[in-house]
Amino acid sequence: MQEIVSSVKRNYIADLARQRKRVDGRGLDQYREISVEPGLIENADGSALAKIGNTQVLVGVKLQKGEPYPDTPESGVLIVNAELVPLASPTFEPGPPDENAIELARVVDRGIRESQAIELEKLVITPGEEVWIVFVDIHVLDQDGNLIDTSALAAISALWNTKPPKDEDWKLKKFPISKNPVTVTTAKINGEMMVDPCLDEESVMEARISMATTEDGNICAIQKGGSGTLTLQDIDKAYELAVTKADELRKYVK
Amino acid sequence: MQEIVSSVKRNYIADLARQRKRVDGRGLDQYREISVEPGLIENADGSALAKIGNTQVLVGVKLQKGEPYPDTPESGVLIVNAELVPLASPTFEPGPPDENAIELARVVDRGIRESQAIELEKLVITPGEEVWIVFVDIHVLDQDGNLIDTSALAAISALWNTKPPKDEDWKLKKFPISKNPVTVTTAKINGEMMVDPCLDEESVMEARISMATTEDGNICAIQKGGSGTLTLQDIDKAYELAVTKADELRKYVK
Amino acid sequence: MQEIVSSVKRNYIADLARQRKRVDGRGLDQYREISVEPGLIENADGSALAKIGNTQVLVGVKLQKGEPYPDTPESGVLIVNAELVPLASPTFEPGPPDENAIELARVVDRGIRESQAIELEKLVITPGEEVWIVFVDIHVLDQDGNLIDTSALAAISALWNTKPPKDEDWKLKKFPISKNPVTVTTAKINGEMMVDPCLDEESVMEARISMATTEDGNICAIQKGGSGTLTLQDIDKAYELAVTKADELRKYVK
Amino acid sequence: MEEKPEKLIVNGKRLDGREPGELRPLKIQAGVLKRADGSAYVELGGNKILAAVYGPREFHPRHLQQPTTATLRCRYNMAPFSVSDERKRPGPSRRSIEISKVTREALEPVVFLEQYPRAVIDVFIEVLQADAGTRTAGITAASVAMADGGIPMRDLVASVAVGKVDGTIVLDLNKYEDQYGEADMPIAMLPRKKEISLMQMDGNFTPEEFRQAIELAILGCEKIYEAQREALEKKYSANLGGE
Amino acid sequence: MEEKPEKLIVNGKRLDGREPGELRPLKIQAGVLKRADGSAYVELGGNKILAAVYGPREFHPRHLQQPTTATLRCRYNMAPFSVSDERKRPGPSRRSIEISKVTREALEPVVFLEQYPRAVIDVFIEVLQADAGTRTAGITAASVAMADGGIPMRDLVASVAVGKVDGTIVLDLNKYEDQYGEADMPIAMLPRKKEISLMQMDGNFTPEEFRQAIELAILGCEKIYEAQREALEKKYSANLGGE
Amino acid sequence: MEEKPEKLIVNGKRLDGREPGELRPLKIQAGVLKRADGSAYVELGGNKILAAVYGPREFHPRHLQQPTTATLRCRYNMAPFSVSDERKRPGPSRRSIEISKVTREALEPVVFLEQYPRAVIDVFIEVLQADAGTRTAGITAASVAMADGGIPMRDLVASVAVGKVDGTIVLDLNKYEDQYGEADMPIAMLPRKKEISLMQMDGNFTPEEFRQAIELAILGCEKIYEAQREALEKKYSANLGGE
Repeated sequence: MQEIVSSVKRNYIADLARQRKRVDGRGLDQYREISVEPGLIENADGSALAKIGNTQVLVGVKLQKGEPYPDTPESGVLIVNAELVPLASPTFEPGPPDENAIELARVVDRGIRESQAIELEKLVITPGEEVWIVFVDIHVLDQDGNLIDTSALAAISALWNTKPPKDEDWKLKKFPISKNPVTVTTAKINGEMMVDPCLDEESVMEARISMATTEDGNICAIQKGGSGTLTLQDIDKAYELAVTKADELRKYVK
Repeated sequence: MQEIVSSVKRNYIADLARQRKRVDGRGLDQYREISVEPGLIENADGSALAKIGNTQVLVGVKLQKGEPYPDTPESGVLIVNAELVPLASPTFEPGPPDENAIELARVVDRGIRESQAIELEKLVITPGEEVWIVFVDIHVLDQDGNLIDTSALAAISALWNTKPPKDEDWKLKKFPISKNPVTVTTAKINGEMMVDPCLDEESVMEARISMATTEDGNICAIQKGGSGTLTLQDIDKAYELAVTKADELRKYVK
Repeated sequence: MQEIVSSVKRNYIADLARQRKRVDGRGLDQYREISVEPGLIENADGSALAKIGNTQVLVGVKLQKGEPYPDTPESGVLIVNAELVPLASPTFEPGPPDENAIELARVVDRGIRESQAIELEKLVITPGEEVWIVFVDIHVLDQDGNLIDTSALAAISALWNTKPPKDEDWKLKKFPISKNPVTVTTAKINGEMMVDPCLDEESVMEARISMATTEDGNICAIQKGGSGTLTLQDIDKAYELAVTKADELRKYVK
Repeated sequence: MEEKPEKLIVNGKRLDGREPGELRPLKIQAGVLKRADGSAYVELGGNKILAAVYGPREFHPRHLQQPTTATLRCRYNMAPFSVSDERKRPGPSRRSIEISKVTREALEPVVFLEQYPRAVIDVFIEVLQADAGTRTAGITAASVAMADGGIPMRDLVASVAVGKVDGTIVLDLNKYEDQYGEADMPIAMLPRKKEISLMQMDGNFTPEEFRQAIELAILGCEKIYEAQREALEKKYSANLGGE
Repeated sequence: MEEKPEKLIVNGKRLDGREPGELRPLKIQAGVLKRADGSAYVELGGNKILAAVYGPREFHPRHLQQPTTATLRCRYNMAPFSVSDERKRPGPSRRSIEISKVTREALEPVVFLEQYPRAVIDVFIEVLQADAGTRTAGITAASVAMADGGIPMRDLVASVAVGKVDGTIVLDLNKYEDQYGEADMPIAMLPRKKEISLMQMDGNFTPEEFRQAIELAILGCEKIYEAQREALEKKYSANLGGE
Repeated sequence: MEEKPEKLIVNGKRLDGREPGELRPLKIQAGVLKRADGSAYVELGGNKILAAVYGPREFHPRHLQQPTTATLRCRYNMAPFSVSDERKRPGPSRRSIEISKVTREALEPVVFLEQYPRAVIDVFIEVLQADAGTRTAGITAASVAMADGGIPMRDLVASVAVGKVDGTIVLDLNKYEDQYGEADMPIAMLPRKKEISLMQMDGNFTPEEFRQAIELAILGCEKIYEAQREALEKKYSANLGGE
């Protein structure tokens, strides 16, 4: 995700930040345009294409039978995977997931898992032997910044879009999803905290912090990124933004 | 397989082609010397060493028990693999099969599979559970051009050489092979179509087209290669050569 | 393990060798200081940290249930693996084991296996189906020369330290180890044979020969290394040193 | 995949209602991605395919650079959720590596590679949903993406499969026809000169069927070509209007 | 892993006898390896962790060099025998790759990377025995190893996890608390400026719990920091005495 | 593999009729491949082994070049169908990586590497059929291939295994002896100076057996050496006659 940035661009964006302004004219607490299109992929059990600004992420969900983890014999399995395919950015390379793809998948995974959005205990066929595996595949199509929020939004939307598979071992009426966690990423540029960094902002930010919250305002997952630091005030600010913007994002789910 | 060619060589071969001549004096419809030696590898269930000119390919067949593919529970399994080991050419590199090795294996595979040369449905032990897997391993020993025809010839010869394995689960009298598909490759150089390109010719050809045909003159597999194009006349010519030369090649099988 | 050596260092060490002297003042038949600390890793079933001079190797043993090899259905399985983690030397690279790591693991493996130190036939749970697998993991922490002897010493010490796992399928009173093979490596520098080469000596040696012997003075494994040759006299000398120094090393086991 | 239907052609019509020489519903859009230098989206029946082009750009590592020409690289990839059966494991398969190679060879003849010595042009094809004929739809998409990205080209490349089903030569096989038919022949063509840049085949063709299939493929490619040009014109006129 | 205990906090004390705000026994040693340029060994409860630093050194391949700054690389790795359950297969896992990334980002803010343009500094963390909290103990060790190796630094980085167990906010989770607790939040801090360079969290925190947890983490990091400085002083005075 | 025979030596003869100090039937041919710079084919009992040499040639990537000497690389590889039991998966195994290393170290002492600074010489050994003793037969073949390719050499390298079977020291173990014998010791020798360049061993030797085995190995290598020289002379005279 690293892009080499000219110092001109760096100074320009930092100067704007000092004036609490942004390259595309947004307020510090303002997302770019958001849209979610569920059900695009009929071959998947659930899917959604989420766009935040020019960033586009397609998520597909596949339900398959398999073995449970040995330490959770009475629970279905959630597997989140992310592919940063080179179609989406000149800096993405073909090959196995690099640290950015792995971090992205794991951050999205934790938002879903820790909020207990999916009732995994309902996805057992034979305890200890056979369970449903929920594959959540994040396919990034156009990378213009803030992949974490876009991917988390596409993932939870795809899960809400998931239909029961045609299989006699499936006994539930619907796919057991019950919560609606969303993730809000705040970037720090020149000391200022701003939500939903676009790619240019990401290329100059000191750090970012992503917080997944549930409807009750509780936090279920956090990930700080970037090679700078955050003060305690920064973290407070990020939490405040996470809760208020989550309500806004949550409307796009389903 | 790409070799950098001096423009001198390129012009020389192209000029010859315009006069309907070739570097080694052959006619456009003439193969180099062909030989097939079956049974060289006693440790294999079947084997054959095929030579076309200086090109040498050794194919070994191994029969092993294993699971059928889920979508063909009542059929044995055919697996064709090719290794372009670096012993055979200064341009081959150690490592997993590259696109040339994979294409070679898949083209040979299709010639055998689509002609239904092997009666795979006879290679079932327990339907849906256990079948015979036919491993056809293409081991290229000396690469002087036209690997596709040499490999296809070695493969079908090795299959005709295959003996029943010593195993109580084997119930057939012989290895169930019944057809004799052969593959003929025609190269286009300076607009002229000529069979069995040698390495020098491959290095300058515009395109090649390989056609596998069975005894009845029907086509069971085609693969065009190279970064040039073929006209409809070129394809007609290639088909005509494929059928007439196939009869000649077929005599070397067994 | 290759390090580029200045010709100054090379000449200095070679000159010393001609005078039957060594860089650190030892005699040709003298090891550096040796210590063994067993039981350091409580999470492992057995472990030992061995030091020879500054070289440090930690070995952990894990016992796990698994399938026997098809050709030895009535025998447990021994698997020795070595990781040359980049923490231990500026020349070690992250990634899968290279030829040096693989050779190290296989030489240590042969010393244990061929001496029949572990009574593998006692490690069967259900013949042909389930046996105990003995994982011996060599983790090199500080590479200052003679990894083979240090690793072999740590490995046999860790095996003697191995306790029965808490598992109802384990029926033996103790881990079935009964022999005490040790490996002595002798390096040839400027024609002189000397035990326990340190890193500087390894970087200039012509060849090395490692011999594993059991208490009765019999040889159970040999490995010559390096790109030079050994005369028959060199080999005689190496054997003599292997037997006398083995008695010394063996005292550190347990 | 479900049971094999008893017949694939009933009263001269195919199971999805098409005539033998009819394409599935086709939609092509140019310029659908922001980061790529050129891009296109193709829907053909249930196929949903994105193609993007990057370049000409500097080629690393340097020792792979070709001194007198640009290098074209193609990567055909399927999303894990794109198939109707089991999730596809991410990463290249033997099949996708072969398709990437023949795709590159299908596109190379139209690109003026000699204009950019030492450079590389990358073509990425992502199959978001697969429904038989992904390789030909991918080539169709890639060629529009290249034009959208301003890569200098002699012509577009139009691509479609033909095959044999219940003994009838048909255009643009669907999933059942691909699975249960008797022959499948993907073809790519340079429409202006009627030259073939991709030809693969497996199954069984008599000589007459083979010739009939090629002729039908040419007609099919001409229809594809028309849709490709429309998509590009739409994009250009939108750009002229919009900017 | 054994059965879940009924309660993790009994009479205000944790199962291992600690107060909620108490660290496990901690031991830090600097300069424990010969070949590395700097090294440290940390024991925290049952964790046994080695860290080593190599560099600044030349960065190969050259095209990865950064013209105005050194590159910091971190590799977190677990020995196959380090875990109490099944042997861990050697080689990086998705978990260890993520930990390596956040470890690097936790350490980068303190290193004067701009002093060594084009160079690379490598930090290697080997978990010899794992007992919950390996990533934070690894960062603690790495920061001492860097200081031991003479890497110019603004400050040390002290790191520890906090969490929620039976509804109580606790410092430095042990294995049971990590497994059965309600939240886990690893934090790394630059103690002088009280700035956060690592923060991850999973579980469930109310806003109040979250703030309380951060405060406890700060206290914990300060204790860690003290032990780090002692270890370095001991090493320096030993060196002064010994050489 | 079949059942273990009750005895491996009966009336002083081995199961295949050989005396303890006798080689299996041996055939060596030089110059059997067109593309390679040098090549050789060896049959020893059921072993069928090809070796080829490429180089000295330019060494890529450049940073691996050695400024004062050529680099020798060796790759020992088994064809998937070469073994009598299950098909061998293609690609290097731990065993083949170790054999490649000791093969290189067995050959290095005879090559005048210093004549080609910065260059690389590649030796490829392909086991087409395996029948015990492939590594030593491979070294024997490689050394003939190098001579055939005109690589400047001090001497040939002759290689063979010795072992202990039913308490008897024997030359050139066959498959049963390798499987059921008590010791196996592959050796490679520079015949002129009687120096050892490869020695490995596993099993159990008393000191006396060990010395006896070495002596037998020397005799064996001398026979191999003779056959190597004959093969090269035959090739040279054929060349003189033929060209």
